[in-house]
Amino acid sequence: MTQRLSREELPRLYAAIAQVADLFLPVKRAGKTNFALWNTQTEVDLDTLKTAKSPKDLFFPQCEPLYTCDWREGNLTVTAQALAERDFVVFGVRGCDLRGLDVLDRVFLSDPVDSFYAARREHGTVIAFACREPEESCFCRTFGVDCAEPGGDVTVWLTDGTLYWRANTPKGQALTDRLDLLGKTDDADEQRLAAEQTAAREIIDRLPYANLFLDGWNGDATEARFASPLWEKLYRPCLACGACTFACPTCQCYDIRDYDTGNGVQRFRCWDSCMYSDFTMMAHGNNRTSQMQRFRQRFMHKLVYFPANNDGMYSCVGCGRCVEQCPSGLNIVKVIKAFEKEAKK
Amino acid sequence: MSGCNCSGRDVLIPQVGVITDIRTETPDVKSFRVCAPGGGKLFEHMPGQCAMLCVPGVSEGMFSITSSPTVQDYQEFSIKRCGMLTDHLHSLSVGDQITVRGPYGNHFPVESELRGKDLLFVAGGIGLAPLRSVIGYVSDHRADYGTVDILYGSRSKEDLVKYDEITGVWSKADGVNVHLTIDRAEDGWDGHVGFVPAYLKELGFSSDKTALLCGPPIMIRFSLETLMEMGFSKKQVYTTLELRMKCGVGKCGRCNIGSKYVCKDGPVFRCDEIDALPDEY
Amino acid sequence: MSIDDRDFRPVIAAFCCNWCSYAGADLAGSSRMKYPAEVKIIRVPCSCRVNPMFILRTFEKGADGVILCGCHPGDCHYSTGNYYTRRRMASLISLMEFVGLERGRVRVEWVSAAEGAKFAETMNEFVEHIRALGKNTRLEDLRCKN
Amino acid sequence: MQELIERAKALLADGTVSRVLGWRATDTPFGPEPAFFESGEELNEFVYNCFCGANLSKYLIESSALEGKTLAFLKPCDTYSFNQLCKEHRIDRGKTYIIGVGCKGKITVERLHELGIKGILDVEDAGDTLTVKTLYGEKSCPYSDAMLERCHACKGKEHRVADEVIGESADTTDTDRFAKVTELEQMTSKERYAFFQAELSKCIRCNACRNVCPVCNCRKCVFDGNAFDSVQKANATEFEEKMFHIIRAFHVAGRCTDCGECSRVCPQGIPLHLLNRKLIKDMDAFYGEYQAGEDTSTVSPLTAYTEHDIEPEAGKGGNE
Repeated sequence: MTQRLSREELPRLYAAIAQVADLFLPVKRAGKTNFALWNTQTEVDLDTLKTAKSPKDLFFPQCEPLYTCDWREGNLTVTAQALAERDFVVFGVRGCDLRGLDVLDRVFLSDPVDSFYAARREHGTVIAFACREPEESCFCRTFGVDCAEPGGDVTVWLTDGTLYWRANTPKGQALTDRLDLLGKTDDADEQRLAAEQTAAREIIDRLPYANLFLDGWNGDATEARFASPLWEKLYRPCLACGACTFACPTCQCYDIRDYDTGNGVQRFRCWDSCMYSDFTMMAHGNNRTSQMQRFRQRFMHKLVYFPANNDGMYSCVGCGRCVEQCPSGLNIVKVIKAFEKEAKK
Repeated sequence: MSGCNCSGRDVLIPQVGVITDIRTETPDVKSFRVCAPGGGKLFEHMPGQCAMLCVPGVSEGMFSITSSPTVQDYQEFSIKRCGMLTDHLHSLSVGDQITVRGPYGNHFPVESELRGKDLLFVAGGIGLAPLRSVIGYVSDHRADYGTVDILYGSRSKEDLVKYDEITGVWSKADGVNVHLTIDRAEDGWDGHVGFVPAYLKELGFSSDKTALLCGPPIMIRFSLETLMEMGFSKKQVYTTLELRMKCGVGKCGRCNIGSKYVCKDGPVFRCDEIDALPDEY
Repeated sequence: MSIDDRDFRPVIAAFCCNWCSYAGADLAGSSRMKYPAEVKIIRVPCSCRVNPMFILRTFEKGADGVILCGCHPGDCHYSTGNYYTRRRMASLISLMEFVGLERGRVRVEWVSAAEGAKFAETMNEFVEHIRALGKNTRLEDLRCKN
Repeated sequence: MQELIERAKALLADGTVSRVLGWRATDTPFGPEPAFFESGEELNEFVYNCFCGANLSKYLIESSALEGKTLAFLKPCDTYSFNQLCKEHRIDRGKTYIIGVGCKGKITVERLHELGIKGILDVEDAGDTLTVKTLYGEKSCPYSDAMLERCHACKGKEHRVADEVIGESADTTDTDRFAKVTELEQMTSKERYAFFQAELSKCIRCNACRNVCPVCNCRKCVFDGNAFDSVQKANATEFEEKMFHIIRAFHVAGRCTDCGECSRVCPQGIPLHLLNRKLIKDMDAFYGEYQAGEDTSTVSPLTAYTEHDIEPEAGKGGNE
């Protein structure tokens, strides 16, 4: 059942949700919009289509402690970090980023379950936000994401004057039940909503990347793609930074490190990037010594290795952040197109 | 298995282990026995599996479990000194505590494919570590397997890991043949001299055996070639891979080659499986 | 001033060059001149051995103030080391203030081996200054505060 | 542009150079990528337009190790970085052939986004104005509104080094490059702290600023590897955000040419150039004006001294 709320009432909605749980939503701070905890002072920004960082760090933080070791009376003691216990709501997750969470679920919720991630997933309610004005870097449809009908525990649509709200899951319904400011919709609302969705999908048809297809990319393509000479040409501008991996909603490689606090050792994990030269470095050497190999690994993982292990699901969601943020103008679209062009030759 | 969260403990959270015995095997290899603080083994494992050992504040690394699963009271790790962590481990003494998590990875198929087969172990240097676990297991379940040949080589006599056990126990066991070799001749050594692959060729084993191969990458490469020449098929040869690992459970991404994660889907691979992987190990 | 402030005992790290300032500190000690126990001396071969990382990491690990002491310009044991220190620290201190560190949390003083009294005086004054500034909250690592 | 391509083809053909470093056109008009070209045929993909902001000097470090000369197209400001790298012996001048290209300021699509222009399909450069075709209709804006930050503080239209120059350049300076630094200095210490706290807390430690910086070219960076327990891959605490950026800026002090690449590439839009400019402004005031990369011989202020330099207390970050 779809419900509605006038756009002016949004601050009241935020306050009402914040009564129930911690509310995270896109907030503009120092010129950039990222997900942050809401309070009455925050500058909520729903106009920016994509947050600079994906919301993955609400479930898989860039840095999180795992446990602490200390020596008590000569005995080594390991104290595990407590799991998330507070409920939270993430408002405004786009369809692509939501798919990103599905990808992360495949990694972290598969056996053996990562309990830190699982606890956050359990306590988090995701309110997905339908796109109205997709942008030039978007290519979510290539991966089967419908940005006009993104799913999530709750889906919201925002038109010029109205917010439409629909609970999709028991978790979403539970949240909805605790909010009393949502109103009923009528037929006119339904029609308006349908028209909005149609309009958004029509824009998708006209995007520069509307005709991006994944022919030839799948779990069986390892040999042909791996050995291609194209990589040697594609990787050249790569600076070996981690901008693409950290912006990406699906990249999940991490590092585990120790920090000596002076009265114990804190072990934490933090995001890592397969683009870094020391990513696979170990005592007896490095099995990926060139940036070409590392560059190849990233895209092979997203488009070949991951689908091979996950029933054909790609580890890219078409959010286009790499398109916008790579300092050298590299991105997954270029890789896909280069192979497409090669195949046509 | 390791995926069980019933204890409420995440797989990344280690247990405390106490070092109960340290034996100097060679100038740069020591074997460490590790127990739970209250005594007894920290966990059950299968031959070929690994565990993450960590000196808090120093580093953490994946090591093969050298002891056989049939040993009841401890796990043993033979560790070669070659980096920051192993340096530190070598400086520890009996009674020191470290953290351990595991066991991780798959294991040699001792209960399935290897059963009833004649086994040929080919090891070089510290490569004996994972194989010793299998040798121990096979010795304790002798009736389930055919003949056992152990070909083991190292740089010199003093670099032979577990020399006492090899000469004292293994070579005296029924149906077990031990062949030792060292790279260069030296005083007090009347055994074979030469590299492992060459000795393998010289010995010329029949190709109906199943080979388990472990050692430095270069030795593995040439031994594998020799085995192929001798008529072995890749399906008869098992080996182990080693890559940088952090999580041990196939999530952190660094040991990923092709669609496999060496920490979870390996370290034991049949050679035909390795052929299917991209050439990046 | 609240009771907390009065009780505040700052942690001060003093990087002292081996040839002049460390000897100066030694002289202060052997001449029984008093300077606060809050000052922890770290001996370095030359004041120019101290790179910005040292100073930042000292704050990270809980220092409230850092003072760098070297030979008087012109008297460096290695001839020119402290001339470079002087230029580097002018830029570094300015940059650290620019990003919001309070003025005076990092200081450079020239103390010769004969200046035991100057050493003690400088330390007394510096500790008072840091006590007045209060705890270092702008450049601390919270993990080290438990 | 055609002139550049023809010239590059000629130099490749007569064997003067073995490869060409320039920009390659890609599927979007605003996303040219730095590229090496090794044949005349490949050069057909060469592009030079208002989006070619990337400073190519750093790529010449790796090509210095290759056989033969590399032809590089450098904008006036890029030549400063090039000089600096020659001075530090990271580039072998003898293995390069520099063609100075004309520049009238470079623009970025990110600026257009900030101006509220969304769904960009094509950008047409009509001199002083830009016409932007978008999914949501045609928009336009003054050229200078879409310019990179660094172009508002242009270093001038002259190439500091070039074997030949093709095309006209313009000085696009329209602000005092230290204006923002001065503004911050006049704030209180607390306000400055709040400003940088907000900016630096966006940092995701992707290392783009470090990796793009021409003079950040240590073989092994202190922030990589396992040696330091506090210097990690991620900012675990607010301290580490500041640590990274203070060290990064200080390490290039006296060598930074103010090319502005760090701010251009930051995916979180942190004005990193402010830290570098603060250092430049101070050093100018303390030791006399100095522009890194202006030539290959002048000694940088931090590797020199005089007996009567000002004392460290003179270094003031701004008001208290």
